[in-house]
Amino acid sequence: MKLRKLAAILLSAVMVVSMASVASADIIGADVDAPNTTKTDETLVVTLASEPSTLWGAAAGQVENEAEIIIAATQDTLVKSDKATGEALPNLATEWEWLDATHCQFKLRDDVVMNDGAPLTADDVVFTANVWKEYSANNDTGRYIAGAEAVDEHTVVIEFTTECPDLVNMMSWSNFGIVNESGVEAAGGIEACAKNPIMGCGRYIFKEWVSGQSVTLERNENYWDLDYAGYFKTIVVKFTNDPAAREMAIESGDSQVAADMPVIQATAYQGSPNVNVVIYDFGQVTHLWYNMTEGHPTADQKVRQAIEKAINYEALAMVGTGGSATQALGYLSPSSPYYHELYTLEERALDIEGAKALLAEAGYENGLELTILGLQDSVPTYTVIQENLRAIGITLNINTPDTASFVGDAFGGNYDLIVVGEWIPNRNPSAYVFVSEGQIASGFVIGGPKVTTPELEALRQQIITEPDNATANGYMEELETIMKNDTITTNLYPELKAAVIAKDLKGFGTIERGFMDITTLYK
Amino acid sequence: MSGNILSIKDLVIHYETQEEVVEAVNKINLDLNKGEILGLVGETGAGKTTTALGIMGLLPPKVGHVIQGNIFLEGEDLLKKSQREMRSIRGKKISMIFQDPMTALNPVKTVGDQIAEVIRLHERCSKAEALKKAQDMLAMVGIVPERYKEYPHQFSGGMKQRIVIAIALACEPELLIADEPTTALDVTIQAQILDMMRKLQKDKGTSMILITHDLGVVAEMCDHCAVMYGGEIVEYGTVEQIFDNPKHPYTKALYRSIPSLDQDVERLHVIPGMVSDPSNLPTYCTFYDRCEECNEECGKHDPWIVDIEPGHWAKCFRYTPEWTGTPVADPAETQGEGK
Amino acid sequence: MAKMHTPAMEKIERRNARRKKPVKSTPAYESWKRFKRNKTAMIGLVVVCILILVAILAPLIAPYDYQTQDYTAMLQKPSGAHLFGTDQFGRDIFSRCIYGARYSLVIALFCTIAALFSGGLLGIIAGYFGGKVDTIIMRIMDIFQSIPMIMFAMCIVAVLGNGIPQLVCAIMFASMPTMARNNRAAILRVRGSDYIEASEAIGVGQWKMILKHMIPNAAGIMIIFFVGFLAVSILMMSSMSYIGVGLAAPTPEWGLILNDGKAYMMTAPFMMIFPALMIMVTCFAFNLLGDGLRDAFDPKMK
Amino acid sequence: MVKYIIKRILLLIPILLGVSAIIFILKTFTPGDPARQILGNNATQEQIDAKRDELGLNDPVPLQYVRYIGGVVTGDFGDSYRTGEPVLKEILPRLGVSGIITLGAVFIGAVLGVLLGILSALKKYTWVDSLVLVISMFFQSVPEFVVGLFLILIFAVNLHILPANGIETPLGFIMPMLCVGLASIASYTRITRSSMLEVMGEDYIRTARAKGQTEGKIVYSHALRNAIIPVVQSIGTGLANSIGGGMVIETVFAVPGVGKYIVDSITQRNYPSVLGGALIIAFVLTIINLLVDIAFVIIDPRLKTTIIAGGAKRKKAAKPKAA
Repeated sequence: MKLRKLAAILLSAVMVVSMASVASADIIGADVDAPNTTKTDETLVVTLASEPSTLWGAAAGQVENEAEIIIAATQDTLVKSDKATGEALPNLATEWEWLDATHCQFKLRDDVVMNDGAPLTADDVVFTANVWKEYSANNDTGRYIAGAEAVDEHTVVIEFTTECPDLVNMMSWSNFGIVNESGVEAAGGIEACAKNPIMGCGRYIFKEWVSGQSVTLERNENYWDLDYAGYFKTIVVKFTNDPAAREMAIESGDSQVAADMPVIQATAYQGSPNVNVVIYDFGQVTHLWYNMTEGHPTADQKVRQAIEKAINYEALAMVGTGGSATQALGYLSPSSPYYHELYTLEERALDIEGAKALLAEAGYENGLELTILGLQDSVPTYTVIQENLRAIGITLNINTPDTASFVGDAFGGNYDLIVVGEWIPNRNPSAYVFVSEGQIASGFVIGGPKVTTPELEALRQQIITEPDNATANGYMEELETIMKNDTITTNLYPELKAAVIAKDLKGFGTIERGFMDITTLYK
Repeated sequence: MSGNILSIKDLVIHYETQEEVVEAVNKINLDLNKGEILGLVGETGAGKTTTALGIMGLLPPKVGHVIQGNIFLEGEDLLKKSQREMRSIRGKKISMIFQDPMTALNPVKTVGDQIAEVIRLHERCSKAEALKKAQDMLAMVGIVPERYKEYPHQFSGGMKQRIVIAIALACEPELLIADEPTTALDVTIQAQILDMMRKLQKDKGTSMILITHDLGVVAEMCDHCAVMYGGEIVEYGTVEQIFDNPKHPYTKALYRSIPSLDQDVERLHVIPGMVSDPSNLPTYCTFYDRCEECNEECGKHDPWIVDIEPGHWAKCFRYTPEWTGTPVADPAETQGEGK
Repeated sequence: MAKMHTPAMEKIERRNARRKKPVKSTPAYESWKRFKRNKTAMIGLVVVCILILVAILAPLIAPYDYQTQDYTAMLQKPSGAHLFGTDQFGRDIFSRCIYGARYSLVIALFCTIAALFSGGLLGIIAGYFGGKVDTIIMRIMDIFQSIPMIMFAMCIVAVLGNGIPQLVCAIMFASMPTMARNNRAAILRVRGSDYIEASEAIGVGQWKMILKHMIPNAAGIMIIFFVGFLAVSILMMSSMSYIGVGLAAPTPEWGLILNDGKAYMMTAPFMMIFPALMIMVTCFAFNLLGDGLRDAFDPKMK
Repeated sequence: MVKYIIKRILLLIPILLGVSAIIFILKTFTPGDPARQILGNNATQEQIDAKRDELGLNDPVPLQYVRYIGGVVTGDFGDSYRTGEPVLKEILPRLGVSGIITLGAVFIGAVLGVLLGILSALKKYTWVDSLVLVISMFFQSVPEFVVGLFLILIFAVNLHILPANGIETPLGFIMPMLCVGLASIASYTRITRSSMLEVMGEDYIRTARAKGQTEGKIVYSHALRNAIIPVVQSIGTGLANSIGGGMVIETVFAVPGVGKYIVDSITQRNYPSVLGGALIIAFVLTIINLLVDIAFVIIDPRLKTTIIAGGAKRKKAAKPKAA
């Protein structure tokens, strides 16, 4: 008996330790605190999930989340975007106007000094635009840039490849950071900048990158925007894969911010008294897409409707957002200016019998086997869908391979179902990418139905090129209604992002796509 | 008591395990005079080694128990001594040689270190002095001193036994117990070792107990001889008395089983029956079942020690005055028809 | 019947009087007697038997089905209704752990059998034939040892997807070097003994030699590795689920439940503690059993 | 001695060839295209094909293999697809980190294991023996990452004495070492215990007792030196396993070790790094096995005379012995 008693004592001791820290803490959204005003010599430690392969995405044709978070702090963009309305706000460019459908002229500020001391001139913007065009031709950074030319010292005209009034807003994305040629040469040329991005005129300057361990940034003392004050003198960005370990680093005081935490896990940490959990909406809704290419049972609309009737949307939202949000009734997030409520709660009610009947009509009385493709972190939501479909006789196999195989399968359409979100902050050319004929043809769309209709494509073009927002909004509603009626996709729940920050930290802000802004934090 | 260095009084040793109790040594009495060699003879399982281990205090812990009796070494009873005192005696006053030289030395330490170890344990001297003395001991036992740095596996069986002897005699002990020192060696090496032991014994005047089952070795080496059977000493006397005038039936049977060169016999003489099981010894004479000269008396109670001639006694009723005696058949003819 | 009566003798006589059947002494019985005396080993054996029973009777014992989700009872603390509490989908962890016994033990058994036949067999062949065959096999084992286990697992899962056969295959490759080395040592220890030379002398064929003589004698040591490896394979399974190459979602394997619970370590520790406890108890029992068998079977341990 | 070492080093070549061959075979079966991983998700097909040609991925596998081995022989392990840095430059610092953790862990495991093993051997079949068994078995029965997370919970979160993860300060090494070390105690204890029991029954222990040697010295200077030999062997295997296998611990404690580097490279289909990592581990393994054998020879003189001295010693021993 000694043995069992010993084991029991040991384990109860451990449980007591972890139970002691259970207490409730409220959810804090992002971008709610007032901007910082004081400067100190303190150091901020931020832990991200994984180490990027390069820090200057624009020159490597890569778009890696961690790289964007870091480069957003070290480079500044022509325009900033207003989170609420999605409108472009002046930043390095004071004003801008469309000369014609594809040419836009920007007026630059004359008081901006680059990191290497040289003033910001139109030539710098031309140089940077050429880098986008040349090195990022196949992703959103370079795809729509045709060229740029300097009109005078502080005026530049950027030529775009397609007609799209909202392209200006795209200039606010962190990949569009402006650099100067002398700064890039000082850093050792375009290739070397991936490891040593000291060029730019952002709020912080890149200091050092120890491979496998950390990236260090230091405050840019002569930053042009005088009413911005960086609270922390140094920011150290570290990389820890295991979310639980990231969170504990904060509790032990080794780091202040654990970025991109899985939402479910973040809600669990709300109970801990010495951390704050920030859970926020960034305007993206998670959609369940059906592979509609023939040979897949989901090509038959009855099967898709049966699935739509079997899913318990409230439970899915509960699990997907850790209880912080309810199901999504539209294609876009309610916070988006172009939000349309497509569903009523009755339409979304659970209807097991109806679903079974539809399956029978489609010829699958004695059940059906489907596979759903996803990454490791989508397993919880997939387990709910799996259980819901089991009730109507569909066995759903969950296939969560590693990233490389996932990307291969997602491009190749090697799935029946897939859950993917789409971020549409404004009417940029890559809106509604899953039903875009061009994108599907290029074969580089992660998920989606893999087929589209000319009608949807025409509507898309109108949305992108229509200067007047209200008319465009009508077209968007039309497009989303078609998608609802043909059950091309099923909106599930608003995708949330979460971070765990130290108790005394305030000013948690975000840049595009909900990535965190590491320059606005203060105590 | 004056002349003798060791005397054992009524010693009883048992091995107690979960399943059984083995009565290894049953009330033996022994005396050993200074400078003499006592031969301890008997079949395997007669309790020879247990007696030796009892003297050395090396009985296996938790299993070997001295039930009663005492062992006087120069007047002091070893059984009363504490572990620490016994350690100072072992190797200094008494030392022991074991049977199998192949495994008696530590394979990973040099020969010189293993000899020097016993010297440094018992004499205050530096490591260098101890090694020097170890080299002398090697020379004494007939091994090239320079080889003290080598390891046991580089020596032959006979050489290893010499090293073990060197270790035993390093601190010039008063009493040396040799437990079948030459059994594991072939005959030629056996003679060399025995000569050397006798020469060393004569020079140093160490008294010695030689445990063996080889009567030839006893005849050649020993002054006195004690025959053991079933944990008891059944006959004791000088070697001449035992060899010329053996009295106890077991001793006589032992001599008969020595193959003689001049007689051509189809079958060697064998003592009938089996050695009695030490965990189930009879209360009467242990040899009764195999004895050819016994009567009902022997089967009832345990015989006591009977003096046959000064210095020579046997543990058998035959030599007691009351012996009514059955016809004394000449042991030579009665071939194996015993009780 | 003894020369002298001592208290120890009385104790034994009293015990023998109570013993009804005669004391037989075959080697197996001898080992069983020694095994019985070893308390920790007995605890191990008892726990293992309980676990096997639990695995077999899982559907009867488990109060709920391991798959049904109850969205009203998410993340509930251990209570009367849910002994081990519920996970983030409202599934009863106690039932999942009970069903988990079935998966974990069965997979562990398959992994061990696979490892024994792959690595073990190679080890036996290397041990018996020695010489060039031995060096070749051992060098191949060195090669396998330097390729990290996780790489096998990932490649196999990447090619064949998550599933039990893939997991067993991965663990088999990963454990081949250690299994081979252990079995080779077991055979070498037996190889040198006289009865092997004796049977070689009378012309016993090589394969017959291995099957009839070597394996039964080395069986004792092999059983020890077999039981020991059961514990190792359960731990390997949980590490592989940690890296994401373990089993597919709904399977209630302990390693998988443990990993789901890792996210809730701070606020719902029971989700992690009970599967960890199940793994610990099982591995504990297997290790104790293995250790007890080693003492019982190892000839030198007399 | 040198001849023996050279023979062992030469043995390394077939192993390295074997390891790279196996990985090349595994590579061809694994889905996911390295070129796409390098160029990112939205690279066009032409770019991907151009990249594959540039990297020679379209050549027949044997040709790629020969070219790779050619490079390795000249010390050029190729560049990592992901960062473009030479693979060696990325692996060596990580090898240092893994090495430190492994050495520390094996030290903790071996020292504690041997001490506990001796203790339980001397106190065989008593409560001490089973208590030691239970304690040492405890850490071997719990998955590594659970022990790791609980260590962080206790030492970093609640007691704030050790950093939760990362190795900026040397303190960061303590917990990973502890985690791996504690898990290996059980095997070292068991091996020491059984070999001690065996050695304590030998005759030379009885000879030592007959010399009047104290029990303590007998255990440490006589018995332990003989009993340590199987322990050294298992230390060798322990070192070998944890150098490459530290993936789980390196993830929990965010330590840039070799194990994690290789596994990350596999996920990113970064084959030069995978090959480089596996070859380095194979190289380190052979060196470790060689060192273990040398340690054997130093500890056990019986081997010294047969292996090292070879000719020299035998000639001298054959000199006629004194009468």
